[in-house]
Amino acid sequence: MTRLLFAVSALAIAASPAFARDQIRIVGSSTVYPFTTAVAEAFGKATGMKTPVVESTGTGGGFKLFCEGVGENFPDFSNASRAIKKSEFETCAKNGVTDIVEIKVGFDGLTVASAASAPDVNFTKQQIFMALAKQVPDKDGKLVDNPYKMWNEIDPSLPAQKIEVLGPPPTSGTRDSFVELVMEKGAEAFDSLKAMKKEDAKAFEGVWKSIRTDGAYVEAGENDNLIVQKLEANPNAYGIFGFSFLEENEGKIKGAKIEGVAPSFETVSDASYKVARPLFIYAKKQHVGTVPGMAEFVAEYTSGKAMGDEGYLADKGLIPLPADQAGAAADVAKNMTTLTADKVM
Amino acid sequence: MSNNALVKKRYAAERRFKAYGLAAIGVTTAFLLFLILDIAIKAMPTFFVHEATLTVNVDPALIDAANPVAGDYLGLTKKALAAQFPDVTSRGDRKALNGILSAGAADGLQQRVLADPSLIGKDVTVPVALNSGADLYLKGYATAQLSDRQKAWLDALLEKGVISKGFAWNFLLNGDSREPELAGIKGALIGSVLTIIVTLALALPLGVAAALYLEEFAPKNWLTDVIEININNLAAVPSIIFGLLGLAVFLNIFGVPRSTPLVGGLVLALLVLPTIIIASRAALKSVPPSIKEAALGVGASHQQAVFHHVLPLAIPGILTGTILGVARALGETAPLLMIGMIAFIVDVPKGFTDAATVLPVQVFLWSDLPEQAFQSRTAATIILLLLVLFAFNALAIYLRKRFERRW
Amino acid sequence: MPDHIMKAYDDDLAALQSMLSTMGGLAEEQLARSVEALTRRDTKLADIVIHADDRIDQMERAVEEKAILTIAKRQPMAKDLRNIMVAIRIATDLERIGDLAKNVAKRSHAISDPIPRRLTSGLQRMGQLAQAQLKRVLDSFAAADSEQAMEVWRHDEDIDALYNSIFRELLTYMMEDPRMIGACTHLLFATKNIERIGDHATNIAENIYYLVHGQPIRDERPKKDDTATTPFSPLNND
Amino acid sequence: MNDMTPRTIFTPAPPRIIAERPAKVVAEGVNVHYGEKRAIHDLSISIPDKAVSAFIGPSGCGKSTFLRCINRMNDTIAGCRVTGRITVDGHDIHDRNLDVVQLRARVGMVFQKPNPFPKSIFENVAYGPRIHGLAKDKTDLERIVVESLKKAGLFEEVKDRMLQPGTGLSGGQQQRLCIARAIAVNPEIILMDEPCSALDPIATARIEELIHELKQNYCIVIVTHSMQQAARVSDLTAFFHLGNLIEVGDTDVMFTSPQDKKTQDYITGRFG
Repeated sequence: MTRLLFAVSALAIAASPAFARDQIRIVGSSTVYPFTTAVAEAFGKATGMKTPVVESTGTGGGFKLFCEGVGENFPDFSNASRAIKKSEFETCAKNGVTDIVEIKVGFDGLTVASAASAPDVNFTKQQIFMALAKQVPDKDGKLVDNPYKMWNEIDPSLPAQKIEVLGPPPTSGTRDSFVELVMEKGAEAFDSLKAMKKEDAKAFEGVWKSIRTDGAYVEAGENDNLIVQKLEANPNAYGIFGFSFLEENEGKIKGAKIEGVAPSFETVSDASYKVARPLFIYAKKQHVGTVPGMAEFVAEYTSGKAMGDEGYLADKGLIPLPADQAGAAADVAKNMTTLTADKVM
Repeated sequence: MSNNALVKKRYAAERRFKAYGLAAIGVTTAFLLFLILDIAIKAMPTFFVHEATLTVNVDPALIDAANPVAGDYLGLTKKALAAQFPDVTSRGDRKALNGILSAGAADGLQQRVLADPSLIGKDVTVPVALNSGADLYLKGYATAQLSDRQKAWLDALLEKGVISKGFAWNFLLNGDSREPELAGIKGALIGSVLTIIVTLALALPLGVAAALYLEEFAPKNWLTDVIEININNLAAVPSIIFGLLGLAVFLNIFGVPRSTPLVGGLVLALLVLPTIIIASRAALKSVPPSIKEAALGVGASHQQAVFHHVLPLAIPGILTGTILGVARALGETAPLLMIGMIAFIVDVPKGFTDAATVLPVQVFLWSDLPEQAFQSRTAATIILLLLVLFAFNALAIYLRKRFERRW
Repeated sequence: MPDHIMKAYDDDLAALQSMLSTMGGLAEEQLARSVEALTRRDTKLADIVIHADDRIDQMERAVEEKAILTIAKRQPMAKDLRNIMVAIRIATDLERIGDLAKNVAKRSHAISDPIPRRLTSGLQRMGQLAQAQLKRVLDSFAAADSEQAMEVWRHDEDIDALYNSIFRELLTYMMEDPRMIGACTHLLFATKNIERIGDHATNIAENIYYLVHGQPIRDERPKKDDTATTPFSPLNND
Repeated sequence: MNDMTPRTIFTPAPPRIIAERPAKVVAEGVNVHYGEKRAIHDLSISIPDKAVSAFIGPSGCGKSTFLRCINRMNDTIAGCRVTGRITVDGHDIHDRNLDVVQLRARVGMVFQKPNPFPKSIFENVAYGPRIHGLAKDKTDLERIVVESLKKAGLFEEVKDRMLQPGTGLSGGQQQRLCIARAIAVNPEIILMDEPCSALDPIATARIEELIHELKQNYCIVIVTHSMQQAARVSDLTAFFHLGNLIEVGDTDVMFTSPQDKKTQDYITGRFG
């Protein structure tokens, strides 16, 4: 026993200072995770190199780790379901992570879905805002607590159903995207709120970011599979989750039209379905050469058989970039074009 | 008479109490059974898998004998499948037909050829993995992944006897994968074993030493009281805190490699240390003082009395406590989140410093993936984890019974 | 002395004590009656005395049984143990006293001839003296009073002295009138018996001392009965 | 009696046994405190060699406490403080140069409840000699074990099962095993703390017979609750009450004519 303990501690000491890494390490967004892992696996098989380790830490957590420094103890890639923020970019720079390559890999659609047996609906973003915001403007444009209980109170064309929407909790990146893509736009459809945006941007943000807590919106946890299961059981409810889950569970559930467009591969890809966000991977160029396989990995990711319209990532639910953007991404990957400060918002 | 009535009332109360107890046990058992049954039913599809047995011509044009690794084995396999359906000719249909194959369909063939390069140029009959959608369809589950034509092809293959059903060894022998039909728990299982070895190697000696010192040698003063209270409190600290501690200390200060069983074991050792100390102290305390006195009485020193007599007698109790503590560690996910063990790792770890994940984390990861087939893999992994935990608890009970002494 | 924790133990000891005091009373009475029977040569009274001796014998056995039972049951220690041992010994002494009294009473049958009154008066006085000693020693036992018991112990020499004088007197008498030898011999034995009763009383006194102090008397008892050692010469008699 | 003025009464004469045998253990002015509580008041006593001395007294009177002073077993109890002088063969047992482990080898101890180690009979007896290095080799160790078991009168009963656990023996056998274990380290003094209180009368009688035999070679001190036992086995009896040594004397005298009223009351069953 003592000997074993000794061996372990010796190992720990020996391992810490000079640990030569021959395996790519990737951190970041849980939304990008299913795609990056698929690429990692394909990369491992194709090259015979060690399969990269992909950690799901969330976009923010990923950047935190990514930007901590250059060296074997820091990851080589970070997945992100949004573009890097200025503050993150600056932290990176401060820690010596100066050469970052940003590669857009595709889109993720957000869907408002219901059980397959539910009636077809067509929501506008404004209607969704009215259904889910904590406070909505009344006839005079004054903010009041959300009074709507039924969909048809919002608009007579909507079904006479209780408003019941299952969605992710505030900690989720999907939730962030949802409020940005739907709620903000929905709020702007009101004149009074549009005016407010100009006068007091902070207060406006408070309005569209606040989701009602009176039971109409149910925080169903981070696990989208769970929401799918609940929708199957309850045809009156709607759920919010990523497009890949909709696709995988086709037949059980279906996506509602938003602004007249139903979510599908094509509509997201050609940007006619508006509730979609771009996904990125960020590479640490300074590691290229030290950690083997980085260039090959990026090449695999941007290759047609992965990212293309018929690629395996599409099978996994990633919505491919339009041809021009795909070409640009492949160029960036090939040249390892680093991100400059002026490109970061 | 009234006395008699009182007696009757008393018996009635006793019967009622018994009924409540039985009801409570019944409800608990029912819930547990329901849970396990539910998981077991969900897990069923994982344990069996459909494979097509195809005869593949290893075309030397596609497989270079000089460099067999780089050959397009998948292409060969696809060709072999196409040979089954000569009427499928259009490019789109061929693509749809290939869609029933797994991304790892050619893995078996590749292994055979790599092991025996003389096969190049010959016909080889190998099992070919189908993709998870096809497998689910053949098992009778509804799936949206397949078109009606694909379903028809599968039915045809089934009729021809090309498709057979077998035990899903893949699930036990493979590492993680993004393809559900290829994903296995071997990596997580080995990761768990390695992690627990580190945990045990660290927590057991440290815990026992601490317990021995506190119980037998430490002076009783405010300092030891404070230490004791803190150890007891530590046992109740949420496990994620240990993850944060591990991140701050082991990763950032000592630079232990991330995502490895070494750092996972270190963190879990911290987690179970209080449990082991408390259990060990209880075990040491339960050794009758008369045994120690007897040893002191024949002139053993305090240390001899403790190490020759008290500790050996406490070992069953210590082991029981340790096993229960380790079983808890085995089921932990939260602290590992912080130190990067929640990761997609394909390669089965070979040592304490290889990137690895553990069983509960595998459950956590798979449960979040969109593919239907991963849901059943999740359930199967839960079953496996439960089995391991049962085994641990059974071992604890066995040890307790085996070494239980009366004095 | 406080009571025993176990009440029945106290009861056992009290029962012994009361049996002994009954026995003592009986012995006293026997002594008084036997002397009276002899002096008056009242054969009827003598028969009563002879008959009553069985009672004393029975009681001695009862005391012994009770004592043995108490030892077996209670495992007495120290004073309790002495108490029981002493009870057995006192019972033996009392039984002997009873026997001796019976013997004295018997002799009233043997003496058919009238004997001079002055001869019986000595016997009577000795009887009274022995009776007094016996009573005192029994009282001191009841009170566990070793001082009083020692008084008894010291006064035994009075009886011895009286016996000496009666002994000489009877001898002289027998020499003067050989016809009286038979009666006088009987009287001589009777007085000797009473003297022995006195000795038993001193035995009891010694036992009381042991009971109280836990050790035997170390001094020699004053002896005044020198009839066994003094060569007798009637010619020397003055 | 005023508890603050402890005194010891000797039975009428100083104990005969002390005059006859050399004193093995002498205590002078011993006080024992448990924290604030004084458990033994200013105790002085001589314990004769090659004889059995019995300590009697009601529970909590300090007799066991004093017994445990003799091999410094009280050292293991937190908060226990012993003052005064205790000598064994004239050497102060609290002397800095005296190792307590060595002392305990010289002063063996047998406890109230038989407490054999949960090991084999052989190992139980062999343990002491082994840690003290008394045996030259394995055969020597076996000889010591057999001799000790013989001295403890247990050998005949266990010779066929030396490797079976000591805990499997009957209560009386276990206690004799403990005595054998104590003897095995070749002590000069054997302390027995109510050795028969957990045993039936037959087993008790065996132990008493054993004590009687052992006193030829050892100085034996026994604490007992059974006055009959003290009376049966001991040569010297000491009566303790409320931490005071009330009376010491030859056993013969103590149980027939104790001097102190407390002793009298205690041994006749009038308090306790």
